[in-house]
Amino acid sequence: MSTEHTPKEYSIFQIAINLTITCFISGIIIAGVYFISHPVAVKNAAAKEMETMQVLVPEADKFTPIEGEEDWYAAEKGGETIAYVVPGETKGYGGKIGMLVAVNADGSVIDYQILVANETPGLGDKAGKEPFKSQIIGKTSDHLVVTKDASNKEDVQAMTGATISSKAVTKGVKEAVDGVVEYVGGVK
Amino acid sequence: MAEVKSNKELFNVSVSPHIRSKESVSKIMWTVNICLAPAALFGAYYFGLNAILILVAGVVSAVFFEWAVQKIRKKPVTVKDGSAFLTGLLLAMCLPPTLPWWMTIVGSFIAIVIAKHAMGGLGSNIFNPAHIGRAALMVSWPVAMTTWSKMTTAADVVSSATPLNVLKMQGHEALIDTFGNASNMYQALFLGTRNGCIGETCTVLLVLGGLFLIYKKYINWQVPVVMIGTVGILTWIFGGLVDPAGSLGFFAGDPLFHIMAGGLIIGAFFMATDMVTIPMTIKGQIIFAAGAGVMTVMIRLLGGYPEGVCYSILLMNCLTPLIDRFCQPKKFGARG
Amino acid sequence: MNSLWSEFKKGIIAENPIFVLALSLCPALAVTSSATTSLTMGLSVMFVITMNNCVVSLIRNVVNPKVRVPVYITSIATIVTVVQLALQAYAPALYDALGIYLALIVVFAIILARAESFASKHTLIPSFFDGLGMGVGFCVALVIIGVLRELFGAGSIFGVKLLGDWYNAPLIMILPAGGFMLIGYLIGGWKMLVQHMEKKEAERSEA
Amino acid sequence: MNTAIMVVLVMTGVGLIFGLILAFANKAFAIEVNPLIEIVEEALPKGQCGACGYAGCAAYAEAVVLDPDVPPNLCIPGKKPVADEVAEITGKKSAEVEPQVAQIRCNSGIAESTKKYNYVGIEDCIAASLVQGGPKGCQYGCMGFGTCAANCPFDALSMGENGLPIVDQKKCTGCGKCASVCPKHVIAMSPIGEPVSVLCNSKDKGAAAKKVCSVACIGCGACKKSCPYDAITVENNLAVVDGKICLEKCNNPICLEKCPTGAIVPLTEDAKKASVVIKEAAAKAKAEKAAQAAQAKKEEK
Amino acid sequence: MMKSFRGGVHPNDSKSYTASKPIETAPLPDKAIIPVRQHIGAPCSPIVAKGDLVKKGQLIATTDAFVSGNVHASISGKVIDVGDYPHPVFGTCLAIVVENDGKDEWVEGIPLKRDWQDLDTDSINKIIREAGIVGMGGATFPTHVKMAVPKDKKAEAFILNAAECEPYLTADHRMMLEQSDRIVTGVKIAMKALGVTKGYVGIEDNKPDAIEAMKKAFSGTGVEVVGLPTKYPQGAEKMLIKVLTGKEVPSGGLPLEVGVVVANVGTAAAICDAVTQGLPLIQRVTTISGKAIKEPKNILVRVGTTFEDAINFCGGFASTPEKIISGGPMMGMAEPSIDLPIIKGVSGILAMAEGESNTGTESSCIRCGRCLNACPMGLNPSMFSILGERGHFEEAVQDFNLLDCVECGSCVYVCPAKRNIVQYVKYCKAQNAAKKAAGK
Amino acid sequence: MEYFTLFMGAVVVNNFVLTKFLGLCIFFGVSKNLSASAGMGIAVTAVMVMSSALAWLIYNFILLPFGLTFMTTAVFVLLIASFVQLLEMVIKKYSPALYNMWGIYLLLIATNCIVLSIPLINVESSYGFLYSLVNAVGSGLGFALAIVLMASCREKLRLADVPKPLEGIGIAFIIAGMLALSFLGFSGMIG
Ligand SMILES: Cc1cc2nc3c(=O)[nH]c(=O)nc-3n(C[C@H](O)[C@H](O)[C@H](O)COP(=O)(O)O)c2cc1C
Ligand SMILES: Cc1cc2nc3c(=O)[nH]c(=O)nc-3n(C[C@H](O)[C@H](O)[C@H](O)COP(=O)(O)O)c2cc1C
Ligand SMILES: Cc1cc2nc3c(=O)[nH]c(=O)nc-3n(C[C@H](O)[C@H](O)[C@H](O)COP(=O)(O)O)c2cc1C
Ligand SMILES: Cc1cc2nc3c(=O)[nH]c(=O)nc-3n(C[C@H](O)[C@H](O)[C@H](O)CO)c2cc1C
Ligand code: SF4
Ligand code: SF4
Ligand code: SF4
Ligand code: SF4
Ligand code: FES
Repeated sequence: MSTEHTPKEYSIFQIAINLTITCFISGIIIAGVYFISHPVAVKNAAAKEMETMQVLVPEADKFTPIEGEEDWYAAEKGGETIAYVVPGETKGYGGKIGMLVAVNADGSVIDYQILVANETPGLGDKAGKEPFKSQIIGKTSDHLVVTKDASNKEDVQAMTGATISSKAVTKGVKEAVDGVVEYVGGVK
Repeated sequence: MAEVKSNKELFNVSVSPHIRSKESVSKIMWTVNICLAPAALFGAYYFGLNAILILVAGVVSAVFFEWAVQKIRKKPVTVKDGSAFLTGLLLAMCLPPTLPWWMTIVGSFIAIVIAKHAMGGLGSNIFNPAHIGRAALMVSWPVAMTTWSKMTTAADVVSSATPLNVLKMQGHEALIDTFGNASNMYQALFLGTRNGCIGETCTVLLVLGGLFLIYKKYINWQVPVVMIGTVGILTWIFGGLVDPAGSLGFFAGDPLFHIMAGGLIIGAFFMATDMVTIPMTIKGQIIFAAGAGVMTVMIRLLGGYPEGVCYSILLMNCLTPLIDRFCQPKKFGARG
Repeated sequence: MNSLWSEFKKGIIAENPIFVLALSLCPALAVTSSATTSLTMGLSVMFVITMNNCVVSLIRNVVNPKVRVPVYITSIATIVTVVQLALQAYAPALYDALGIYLALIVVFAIILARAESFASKHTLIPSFFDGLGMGVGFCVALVIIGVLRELFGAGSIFGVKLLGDWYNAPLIMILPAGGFMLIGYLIGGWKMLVQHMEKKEAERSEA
Repeated sequence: MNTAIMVVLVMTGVGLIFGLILAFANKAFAIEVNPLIEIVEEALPKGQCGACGYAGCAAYAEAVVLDPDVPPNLCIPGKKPVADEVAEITGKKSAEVEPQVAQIRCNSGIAESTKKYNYVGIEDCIAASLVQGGPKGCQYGCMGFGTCAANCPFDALSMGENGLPIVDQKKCTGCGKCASVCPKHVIAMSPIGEPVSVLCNSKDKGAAAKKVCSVACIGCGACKKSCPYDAITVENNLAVVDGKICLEKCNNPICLEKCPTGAIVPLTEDAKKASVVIKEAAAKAKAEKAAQAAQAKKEEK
Repeated sequence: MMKSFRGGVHPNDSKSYTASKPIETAPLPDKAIIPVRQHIGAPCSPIVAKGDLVKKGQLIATTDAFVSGNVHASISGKVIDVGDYPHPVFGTCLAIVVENDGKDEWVEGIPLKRDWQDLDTDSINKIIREAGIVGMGGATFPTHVKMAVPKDKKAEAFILNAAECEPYLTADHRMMLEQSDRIVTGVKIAMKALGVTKGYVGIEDNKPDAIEAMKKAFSGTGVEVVGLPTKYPQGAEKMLIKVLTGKEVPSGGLPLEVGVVVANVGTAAAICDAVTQGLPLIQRVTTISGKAIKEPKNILVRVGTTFEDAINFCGGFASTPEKIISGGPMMGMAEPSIDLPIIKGVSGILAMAEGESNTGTESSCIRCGRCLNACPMGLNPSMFSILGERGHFEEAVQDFNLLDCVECGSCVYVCPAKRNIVQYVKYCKAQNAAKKAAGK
Repeated sequence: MEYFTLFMGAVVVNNFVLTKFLGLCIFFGVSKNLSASAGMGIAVTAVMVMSSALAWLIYNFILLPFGLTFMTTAVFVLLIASFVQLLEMVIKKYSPALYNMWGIYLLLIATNCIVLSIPLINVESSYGFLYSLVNAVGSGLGFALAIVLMASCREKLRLADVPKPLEGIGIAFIIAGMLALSFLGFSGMIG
């Protein structure tokens, strides 16, 4: 929709250079902003992760990355490892659910937090909240199974209308717990 | 307009033909209402007070919304033709008997105002209004829509889930257990003494109503036969494969159960036959019914919901304009 | 001055990018299940569109028509990337909430459309107001949708609980289906509003 | 720092590569299109009314750009500004476009006309006209089912209480769509501001016309005789006013007073006023004459 | 069981009013209004002027156009006017008005005696043309045109259309009972002219006496008399051909494409009169019926007699009629008055009492598909009404074969929403024709 | 089987238009008539597959190794815009008939969410090359399905007495809502 009425002729070079210059300038701008913002972003992200872990394991005073296992942390209190914070991932009703799970050395769940999820608000997203959460806390791998039988008090009761999310979250936590148990060497 | 009152001295002049059959839209609609009535009354009796409340709320609100929309749009009010009554009735019949009555009203608002009149009113809607209403309630309040009361009238069918739900979650054996034995189960399904939506349980009354409609030629027999047949055959073949208690192999399904459970009978006789939302030619209707049958089975066996009739009909409704396009009647004297 | 005001105003009501022009509809559904994300997205787009209009109106005479579209898109992409980087660094929570749609601002048709149909023909000042108006219109539309969906679907606005526990929120409002239908009716309502205003305008000019 | 340099490098590289590809493609795949078409289309009012004689605005845009014989002023709704713009874009000369509005050449509402039969059927003029010519007594008159109003792309017509369409002169662009759909050809396009017109379409002989309609033009020619500027012609038992002549010359519409049935009607405020004056004068003259006659009689006695 | 055609409807046939009434001859009118156009095709021009004296059977209007039908005086007397008069089909039409002189004299030369066996095809066709014979089944298509088989086509069979599927009408029925000789001779002549040996007579099985009579009359002629299932529009020629021969006339084609010529009972009788006695077509049998008629009758009436005269002969009105129809109730035209002349194609006049004819109030189509199932032409009538309502007539023509519609009215009859489909069809056809004309 | 699940999931269960709100501009803009929308569906699929392939290569061989992932958006959009423009020129030159059919939509594709988001999702989820392509084909066909259904519904409603203010885009949204409601029937079926 250019306003000139007669099309002009341009050489290949003219056209190409036009876009190149634009991109060059764009690159400079992006690079500049990146240069300033990137360190901040990295710092914030790290701080946030620490914060999350602190919430999960409030007693801990330090979190140290565990070597060999990506994104695993050992929660330490006074230099002693009291728990492990490990990432978990499963597939729920609305797709991927990512979470952080804090596991005791004895293989019981301390707490967990859902970081990324696309579960239905009001239904599946209750899996990260009470009262569902308190069902999971304290359980060990054996009892991290979802049941719909109301009389079964041992296992995890499915949330009404959101069995899929219940199962998914429970499975994610269970896998994290199993991982920790294996890492620690089968401590029971 | 220039229309002066018709003048007795002058003759009426219109284009031929000058005689018409006695069928009318309201006659058809009210007949369908009457054919549904026995099953609805049974539901009211069997499920008790709240069910009655839902039925009344559904019908009254549907009629009211239709009246209100037509008043607001300054169109001739046609609530007397019974189509809104029918939509309200069908909607209510497809709701669980424990639902709070006001949710029914929300459902009929969506059915009448959004699904029917936003698209231009009777005859223009693409989707089955009652099913849109039900599907909307289903996503809005999934918990309320899938909560079933414990039955009080018949002592031995105490269960808080619908048979299909039990089948999906616990398997066929558990299902039969809830009824005691297999013949008890079929009897309950046939007579309607089981858990389920208000109007969908009583197979025998629904079939009788449907047969009357077929006799009156208000619906084509092919539609319910093909839809029910497809579901029967497919569940027979594949039904055993997905039992939660472990695969039972091919041809191990329970077609009779699948046919009478859930909303298939009411769906096949009364909702897959809603002429407004299905293809016009017989050929198209058979495609529609077969497709709806396949979808029903897919949803029941593979999907997240225990019951699939409502969604299968809606999904086929989406395809109806396309089917209509490709299934025009064969014209007389077409070459080749 | 008057004409600048009208450049600004048209984008808000008479040529509202969402309700009237029906451009950039994806975010209108995807990020509007809460009022907060709607507002953030609205402001981001407002920033991008205004900035881009300015940039385009400045460079319009040196851009070769053969590569006009790629050049404009580069400009948009740069601005969006800057926003992305900034949000990631300074408001990570919002960055997460907007998800992939933040990146998709690049392709929101309304931005390129304004660049092509307005900024590339006008000078800086009108382009700025055009962009701002369109951006505000976009933002207003998003916030309206977001507020309604959050209010009905969760009983709150901007996360503040307004309706009490008695309110049994219908989930449909925050799901695709309800979003589509709500916007459908809002578009209808907007049309009536625009017509009403035009009538008023006509009456006024007559009087 | 490294990353930053890479950013610039990659961006520039990408720009260079795509730039080169596009530039090269531009040469290799160049074809001629006339960019003017789009520009012209942009300038048209997009009523898609077809008044230009083409299948819509885009079709006219294409024709006017590509065909040197197509004049730039065919868009009637656009009036002069659009014609000028199109002319400028295409480099053609823009002739004057005559501003026109629709005029309903039948003044016979429900009260003034007779009915042939009770029509039962589709409320549409074209459909009704297929049924024994339509229910109106006069076979030339407006049937009042409003097909013209329903087809006006600019919403300028509405149906009045008496069953005749009313033209909103402000909205009417003169596109002529209504005239083309009216099965009775009752609507004519006439110059804006025409002071008087014969609002009748009947080609029936006087007596026949009079029988079915109380405001019919009976073709008596009284108006024609009275008009000092020869603006009126009578053909097929129907008087037709040439509005342009009246507009230019006449400010004393004497014809109004001469019509025995009132088929000739003042349209503008001025004409209405003038008509009142004329009528009053005529009445006065008549009264005077009568008085004189009475006087004379008296005197005779 | 007879093969049937797809679709069709079963309206109440209402034939009992007149089925058992023998044909009565109506008195001559005081003046006959004879329109110059009583057929499909070119109008004739008058060849007499006001004041001329004419005799019965005298040619008074003619034309050179091939597709047309000569017009003859139906009574003897004086031409008192040549001018525009109301017409049952065209609204108004140029007509020649003859004042009866009461003598009822034939013009010179007729009746004559002629042995049809001696005549060849061309001379038979010439006689038919001169006699002004047009189809009396209602369509009034000039019969000589139909009989003229083009070189590249060959007729294989002749079909006598005696279905009379329209409710109320019994004229053909009575003719078959009372005038079988004329019909048989007419059919034989037509078959000779066409050079065919195969003939069929198709009669709906609600007229067993007529089937009986025809079987008797046609015995030994090689003409097969077939009782057909009673179903409207059994008498539509394409349906009739399909049922009798199993062949489908292609869309847009003429019966001759499947080697068939169809003619109505009245047409056959007229051919007989013309060929054996030289009589032109000046009278016809028609049914006057309907609840508002005092004494419904089948009458033999001269062309040009007004509806009013014919009705008066049947005792006048029993009650104020709501609607006057020329032809049957399914395809006939509603008329605004009874000051209309009976023309060659008027097979019946119906006066409908209040409530007898019922058109209902139109509401929106509910897509019930009844019209699709009723349409004998295999069309989708609901789309005609919907597209017509929105003005998309081109789409109706191109995508939905609107032009194949024969306007039989079956779809309208069954429609529960009382859609005026036939009117929409006419509307679309008219618009389409106008558009085509404008395009040329 | 994995590919099949991914494919079916993208076509119906997680239909991008009806559950993820992507590509709505074309979905509403070009669904007024059936043939145009079918053409558009094919065009989108084609562009999506080709640009997915290119984008995957660029990402995995340039951006990822050099740690430039934050520039993905900018590079991809430039890639798509140029690619689409190139395609437009080629088609215009060699098949004017094809160009007349969907040339006008090509520019729309360049600024369409779905075309950009599929490559983005592919690389973000670290899909392999073939997996990315299957995802692109599935998503494209899902888009085509949705737009064809939409167009057939809108063609039907063109003849209906839809309330004036809702005519056009408004009613299209309402239909889309109902389509989305119907497609919920597939939920939980795959993945
Ligand atoms: C709109 C909608 C959203 C849903 N969201 C979820 C969800 O987030 N998580 C979930 O487990 N189930 C969800 N469901 C329900 C499942 O599809 C399925 O019905 C349920 O998991 C069955 O479990 P129940 O036995 O607890 O009812 C949703 C259903 C609908 C209609
Ligand atoms: C729907 C329809 C019904 C018809 N019914 C009859 C009928 O009952 N009897 C009849 O003679 N012709 C009927 N016709 C006319 C025939 O199609 C055909 O024109 C006629 O048989 C030809 O003979 P004719 O030219 O001698 O009239 C009908 C036509 C149509 C379209
Ligand atoms: C323009 C035209 C040409 C016709 N030509 C022939 C013809 O050559 N031979 C023939 O047998 N019938 C011919 N017909 C007659 C039709 O086939 C048919 O008999 C007539 O239209 C009346 O049929 P109906 O009463 O069923 O409508 C012609 C009809 C029309 C309108
Ligand atoms: C046989 C038959 C079945 C019907 N089924 C339904 C139905 O399932 N849901 C509904 O809302 N209306 C139904 N109707 C009523 C009517 O068609 C409905 O209100 C329209 O869909 C509204 O336009 C039915 C009508 C008939 C005659
Ligand atoms: S005579 Fe003239 S004014 Fe009267 S109805 Fe006919 S056209 Fe109209
Ligand atoms: S002017 Fe013509 S189209 Fe308009 S209402 Fe009168 S007859 Fe109908
Ligand atoms: S009138 Fe036309 S569309 Fe209707 S049934 Fe008869 S042939 Fe078919
Ligand atoms: S019979 Fe009437 S209501 Fe039924 S589909 Fe046909 S037109 Fe529509
Ligand atoms: S905003 Fe997503 S396609 Fe336009």
